[in-house]
Amino acid sequence: MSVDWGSGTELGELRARVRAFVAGHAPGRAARAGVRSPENAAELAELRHWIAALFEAGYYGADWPLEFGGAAGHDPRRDVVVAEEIARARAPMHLGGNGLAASALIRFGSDEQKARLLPAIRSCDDLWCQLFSEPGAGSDLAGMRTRAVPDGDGYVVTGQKVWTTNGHWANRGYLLARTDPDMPKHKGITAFAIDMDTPGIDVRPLRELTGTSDFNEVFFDGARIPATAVIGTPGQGWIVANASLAEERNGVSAAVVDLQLAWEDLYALAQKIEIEGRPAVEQADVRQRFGALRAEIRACALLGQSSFARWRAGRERVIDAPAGKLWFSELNLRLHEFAVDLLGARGILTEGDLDAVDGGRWQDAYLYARAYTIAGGSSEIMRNLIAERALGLPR
Amino acid sequence: MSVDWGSGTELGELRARVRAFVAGHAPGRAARAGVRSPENAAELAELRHWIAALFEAGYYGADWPLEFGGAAGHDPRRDVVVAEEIARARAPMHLGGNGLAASALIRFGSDEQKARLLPAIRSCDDLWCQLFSEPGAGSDLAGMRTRAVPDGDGYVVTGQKVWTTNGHWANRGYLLARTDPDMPKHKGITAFAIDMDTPGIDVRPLRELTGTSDFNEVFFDGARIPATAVIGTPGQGWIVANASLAEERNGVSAAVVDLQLAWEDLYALAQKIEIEGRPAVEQADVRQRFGALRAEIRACALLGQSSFARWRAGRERVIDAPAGKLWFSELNLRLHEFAVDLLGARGILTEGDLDAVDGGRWQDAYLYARAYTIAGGSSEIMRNLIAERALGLPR
Amino acid sequence: MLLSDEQVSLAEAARDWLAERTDLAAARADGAALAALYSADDVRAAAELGLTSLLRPAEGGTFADLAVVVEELGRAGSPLPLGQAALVARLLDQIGIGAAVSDAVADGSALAVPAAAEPDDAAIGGVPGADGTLTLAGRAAIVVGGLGAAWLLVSAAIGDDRALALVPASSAARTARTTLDLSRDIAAVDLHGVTVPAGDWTRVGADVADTLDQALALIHTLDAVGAAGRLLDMTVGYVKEREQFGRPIGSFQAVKHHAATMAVDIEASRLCGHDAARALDGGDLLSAGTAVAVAGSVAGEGTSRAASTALQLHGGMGFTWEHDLHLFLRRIKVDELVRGTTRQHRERLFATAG
Amino acid sequence: MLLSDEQVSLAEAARDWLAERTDLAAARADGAALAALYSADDVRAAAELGLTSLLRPAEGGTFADLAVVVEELGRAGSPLPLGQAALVARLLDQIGIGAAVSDAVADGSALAVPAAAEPDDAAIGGVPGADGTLTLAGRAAIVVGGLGAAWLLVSAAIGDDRALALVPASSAARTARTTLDLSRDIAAVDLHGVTVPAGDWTRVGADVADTLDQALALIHTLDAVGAAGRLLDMTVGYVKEREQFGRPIGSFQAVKHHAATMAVDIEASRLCGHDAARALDGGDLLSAGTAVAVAGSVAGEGTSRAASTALQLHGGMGFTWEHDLHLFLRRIKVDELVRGTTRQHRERLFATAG
Repeated sequence: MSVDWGSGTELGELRARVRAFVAGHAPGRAARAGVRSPENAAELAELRHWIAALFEAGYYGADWPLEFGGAAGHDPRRDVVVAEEIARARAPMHLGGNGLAASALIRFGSDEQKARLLPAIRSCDDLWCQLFSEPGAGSDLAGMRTRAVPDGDGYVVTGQKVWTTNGHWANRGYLLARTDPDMPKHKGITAFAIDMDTPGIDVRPLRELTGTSDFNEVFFDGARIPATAVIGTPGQGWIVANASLAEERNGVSAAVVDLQLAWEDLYALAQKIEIEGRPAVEQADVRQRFGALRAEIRACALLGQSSFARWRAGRERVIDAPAGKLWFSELNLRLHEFAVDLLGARGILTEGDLDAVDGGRWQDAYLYARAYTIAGGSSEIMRNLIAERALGLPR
Repeated sequence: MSVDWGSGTELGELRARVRAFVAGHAPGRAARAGVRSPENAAELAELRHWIAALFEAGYYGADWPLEFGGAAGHDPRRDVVVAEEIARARAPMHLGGNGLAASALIRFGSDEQKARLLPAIRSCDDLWCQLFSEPGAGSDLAGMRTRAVPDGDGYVVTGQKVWTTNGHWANRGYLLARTDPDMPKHKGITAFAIDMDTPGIDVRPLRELTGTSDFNEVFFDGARIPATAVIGTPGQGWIVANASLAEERNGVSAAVVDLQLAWEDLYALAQKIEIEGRPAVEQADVRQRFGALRAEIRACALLGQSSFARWRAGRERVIDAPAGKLWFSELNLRLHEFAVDLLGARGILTEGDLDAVDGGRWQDAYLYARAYTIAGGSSEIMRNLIAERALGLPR
Repeated sequence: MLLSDEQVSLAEAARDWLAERTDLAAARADGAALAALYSADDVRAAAELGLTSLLRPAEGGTFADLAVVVEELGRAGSPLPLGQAALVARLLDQIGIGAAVSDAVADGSALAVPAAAEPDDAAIGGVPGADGTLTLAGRAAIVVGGLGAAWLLVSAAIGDDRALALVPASSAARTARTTLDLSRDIAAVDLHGVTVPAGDWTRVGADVADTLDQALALIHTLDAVGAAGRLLDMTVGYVKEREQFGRPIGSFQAVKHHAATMAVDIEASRLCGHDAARALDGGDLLSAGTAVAVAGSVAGEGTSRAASTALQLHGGMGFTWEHDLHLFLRRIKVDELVRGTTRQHRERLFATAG
Repeated sequence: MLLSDEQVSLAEAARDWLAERTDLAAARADGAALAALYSADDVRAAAELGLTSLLRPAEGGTFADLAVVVEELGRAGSPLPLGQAALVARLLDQIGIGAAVSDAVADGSALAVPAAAEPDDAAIGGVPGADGTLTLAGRAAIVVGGLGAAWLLVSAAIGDDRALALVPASSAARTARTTLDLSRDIAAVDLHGVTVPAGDWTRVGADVADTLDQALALIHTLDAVGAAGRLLDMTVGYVKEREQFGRPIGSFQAVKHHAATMAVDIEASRLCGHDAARALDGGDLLSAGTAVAVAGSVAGEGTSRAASTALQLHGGMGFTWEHDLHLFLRRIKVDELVRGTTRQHRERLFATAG
């Protein structure tokens, strides 16, 4: 297979070095779709080691302040190359919670917080989980109900979070909670860096429809946290969270690489299987679907690159991020629906069945695909955003 | 071609007789999509003659009161057979305005109105146009703004109607206008049977995007109409109009026949054309589309038949009519988009070009197809209706 | 073409009974044993309601009646292969073998299901012996109800001829399948070397063999229609309750339109499914084959789309293992792919249009 | 990959100029004569703006610049075949024939457009004579700008070789086409028996012939992107103003979502189109061929879908002849079908993936 997907960024020499590094150091990644947690302590240790090595080698954290190990004159395109090459090797990515927390601390944290918390992110001794989503709020982040009530020299937290990746492994939490219930909507929310072993925090694994368990529900029942846990200032949580979320840019190019790999694997599979007694690849409808998907994957890459280039040039538009998210998530769903359908009756067999094609990965990805159209702002929210804020349609 | 589309209704003997009658009497119908007006006086005369013959033979008007020529114990399924056979022969259908007016007069008209107006509908000496739609209202019929102000022994009408089929040929009009501006929305609307040569009525042809001109705008500038023009009672217009609109049931089965004919013609065409040097019908994507469309046409027929059967049994549901309308209009659009695309580069040639395939009928139908998803309640309105009134979702 | 009052009653009775008997939590249990899905008692009770003898000629049973019941099985997410069993009872009566098994199915003391190769696979072969036996070779890759059934009615090919053979399920090598579907018993059945005594098999006309294929395909279509109907109800209920931005999400127009599209897809699928059942009753196999393919095409796309929309509208809630939603979504996908895919149905509709 | 400041200025200049010069009412006139669509003066003025010499190597012109202009031509619904003309000027310079014609195109005293068979049609054949002439046979079924052009650059096949031949348009039998597109001059050009003198034609490498094919395909893609962008603007404007049920229809969520989908489709199509233009500038014809097919596939579907949505959202208003909407919808459909259909682009993307 040698599909020319077009060159993402052109830092060729760096790309070659990263590729060699990944080949030499990365642990394998299970052929499962989406954000998946380590399944056991051994996997977790391997992962910590790998992430720390990436920081050590300067592939991660180069955009950090110099005193915490960043590089002078860092070019953000290097981060894209790193993310793409890790994805291309099917190696594990940076932990989402750690990346998000680091970005919030660097931009809004106190000197004390930075000194205390950033080194352990570099070494991956700390594992962070993100505590944003709530069962009652979903795509309506402003409707958040978890409260952190000021009490003496600290806060008492009560409420519930959900969809907490790595919650059961994490020792640190990046929490959003409402500190002032009288302020409307997204005002009155504060960001915190908390210890997950604080009494009153209960982490319960949540199983997804795929059967795997990568997320958690986190219950706060009067958990007392110190005032020093506040990131930024009280009431600034919405700004802190949005700024760190907006920095999740490298994810797009990695996600595109995942799509490319899936397309290539499916194309290889289509060479082998038959439909109505003829090779699948001789059927015009199959060829058309592959051709269309190849084009759509390339378009996805271009949406990501354009958005990235606009951001670097200070010309980012409201449409950029939601358009990329919509395009990726719906394309990913279409691709995996096609994969399952392509297999015909064999398409029903899943992991564990002796005859399951490719160990059931296509079925797993098909089921998981809807996560992307729901999480991180559903497709409906993305379309609202584009219509109201990019096209100016009335609310 | 002999596709088994399933038998619509089983009145076989009647079907054979109607088929022979249509073959013997019907004028040809131009291969144009949709509701089309006679193009000249000769065509109009031919049409009047044909409609009158259908009444004379008892194929139309059998559901009318006995004293106006109706048949005792009329079975509505006969109307379906008649409509299907006329469509199958590609002969002109009953004039929509005449059918609608007759239905309103029979249910709500005074004895005087019936005696005066119904015979001329049978003989087709009168031509009616429907004056419901307004440029400002569209799918929001309740937002109607044309006013009929009580004035002495009559009303003075001011306002504008649009999408008036046959407006330029019609001598009678079936008008809805607001007689009481203080009543909310659909209350305060009254139905009228008016003379189109009343001073103050100006009919201007409206050209559609297809380039043909079958509709009109009708301007009322202080047109004075008598109180005897009211159908039913003042303020009852909404009920009158809805009752007569609901009787447009036979249209569905005729529309399905149109789809079947289009599918069969396109299938025949696909036998002749090549794609990439091979017969189009050997391409699996083409086969798949034809197969899917055949199924969807059959589903359309079943939606219509089920709705009809429910109506006869007094078990009609809110979902029935909008589901059929949605399914038909979107399927019709898909079919004709497919037709144009199937032709490749030749698909751009239209009526008048020597190389245009089938005289450009596919392009004409492709352009016209959006009329069905807009007129008579847009697809958006149909979905609102289903969601709110059939599924009970909150407004 | 509307359901008769009797059919409406039948549907309601089946729905009530299934709602009480179906334990969806069992489907979620890890390595759910078949025993957890249903019991011999469930089968007997279903038989008492007449659900396994619905198609027997002597009972005046029709595919139109069966359609009503199968839709309810899908709606309930039931593990019981009652449509398949009723079909076997009918075919046994029709071809005059296995009277005792047919009676056993009808009284609920045993289950029997058809075992046939998937449409794209090689047919199961049969070699007649001099002593009147039939020796089978080949495999039915996907047999719904295959583990729980005591008997299999095998659809086999003897050269160009077709045959049906009744074999004790224990004589075949059965393997539990791991599939998307968590709510049904699905097995692979290997019939290599199984010898069927004289009297337990017979050559059949293409009409009988086709009826088996078409009825099996239709059972999956109608099952999906029922399952999709359940998802619509769940979705409508959810979007009425769930609030975002201070309003029930069911009041947002885009949500309404998605729900309306689901309702229309399901209604069209249901009508095509019931039409195909009536066509099977009509006995003209060409018409029936077309009607079954129409139903498979319309419902294959329509019910899967409805399931996908249901998941989207449930948001994160529907993404959890504990929510029933995915059980129906999975089941619908399996219904779409087995006994004829949407693609195969469409190919048939094209190929038979000439 | 963002537009440079110069490109943004170029786009704005072209947009302003085209808005002033383009008379969409003329497109609606019955039996609109070509003369009504544009004048020699329009061509001269376009040349003065540099729009016909954009691609000449000596000017440092790039396909990336051309992309910006072609998008504006589509947005304006302009009848001027400036992309085609600029392409001819570039190719003439590159292959070293017709210098005078190239200059004439660049200074706006004449128009020249490519004449090539549609991808699925038989190629135009050329037979070299002993005296250095080339005699043509065959037909270009669809030549955009064919009636208004003074010169045609014919893409011909000499056996397995490719050639380009410059012929006076008057020497070919040209017929005005009646097409969906009302805003452009489209002709059928019959070249049977046309003899091209030595010096006015030359054999070319596959690279040159492919560049012509790919650039022509891309011009239509970018034209459709511009036209769809115009439809988006029209639609957004309309749904903000138009009220139903007492609210602007643009406040209804389903309308918003349709408009958002249009915007995303158009943005993706635009990015793919500009990427393909850069790939053509890059000079690697394999990469360029893929990028052009990517753009054709994404924009072919995306712009037609956007046009269809625009019409739906305009309701009855967009259904009238007098509204500009259908002019763009028609033009987009023509852009989708000529010089490679969406289907052909996808086949190419599949076939070249190996």
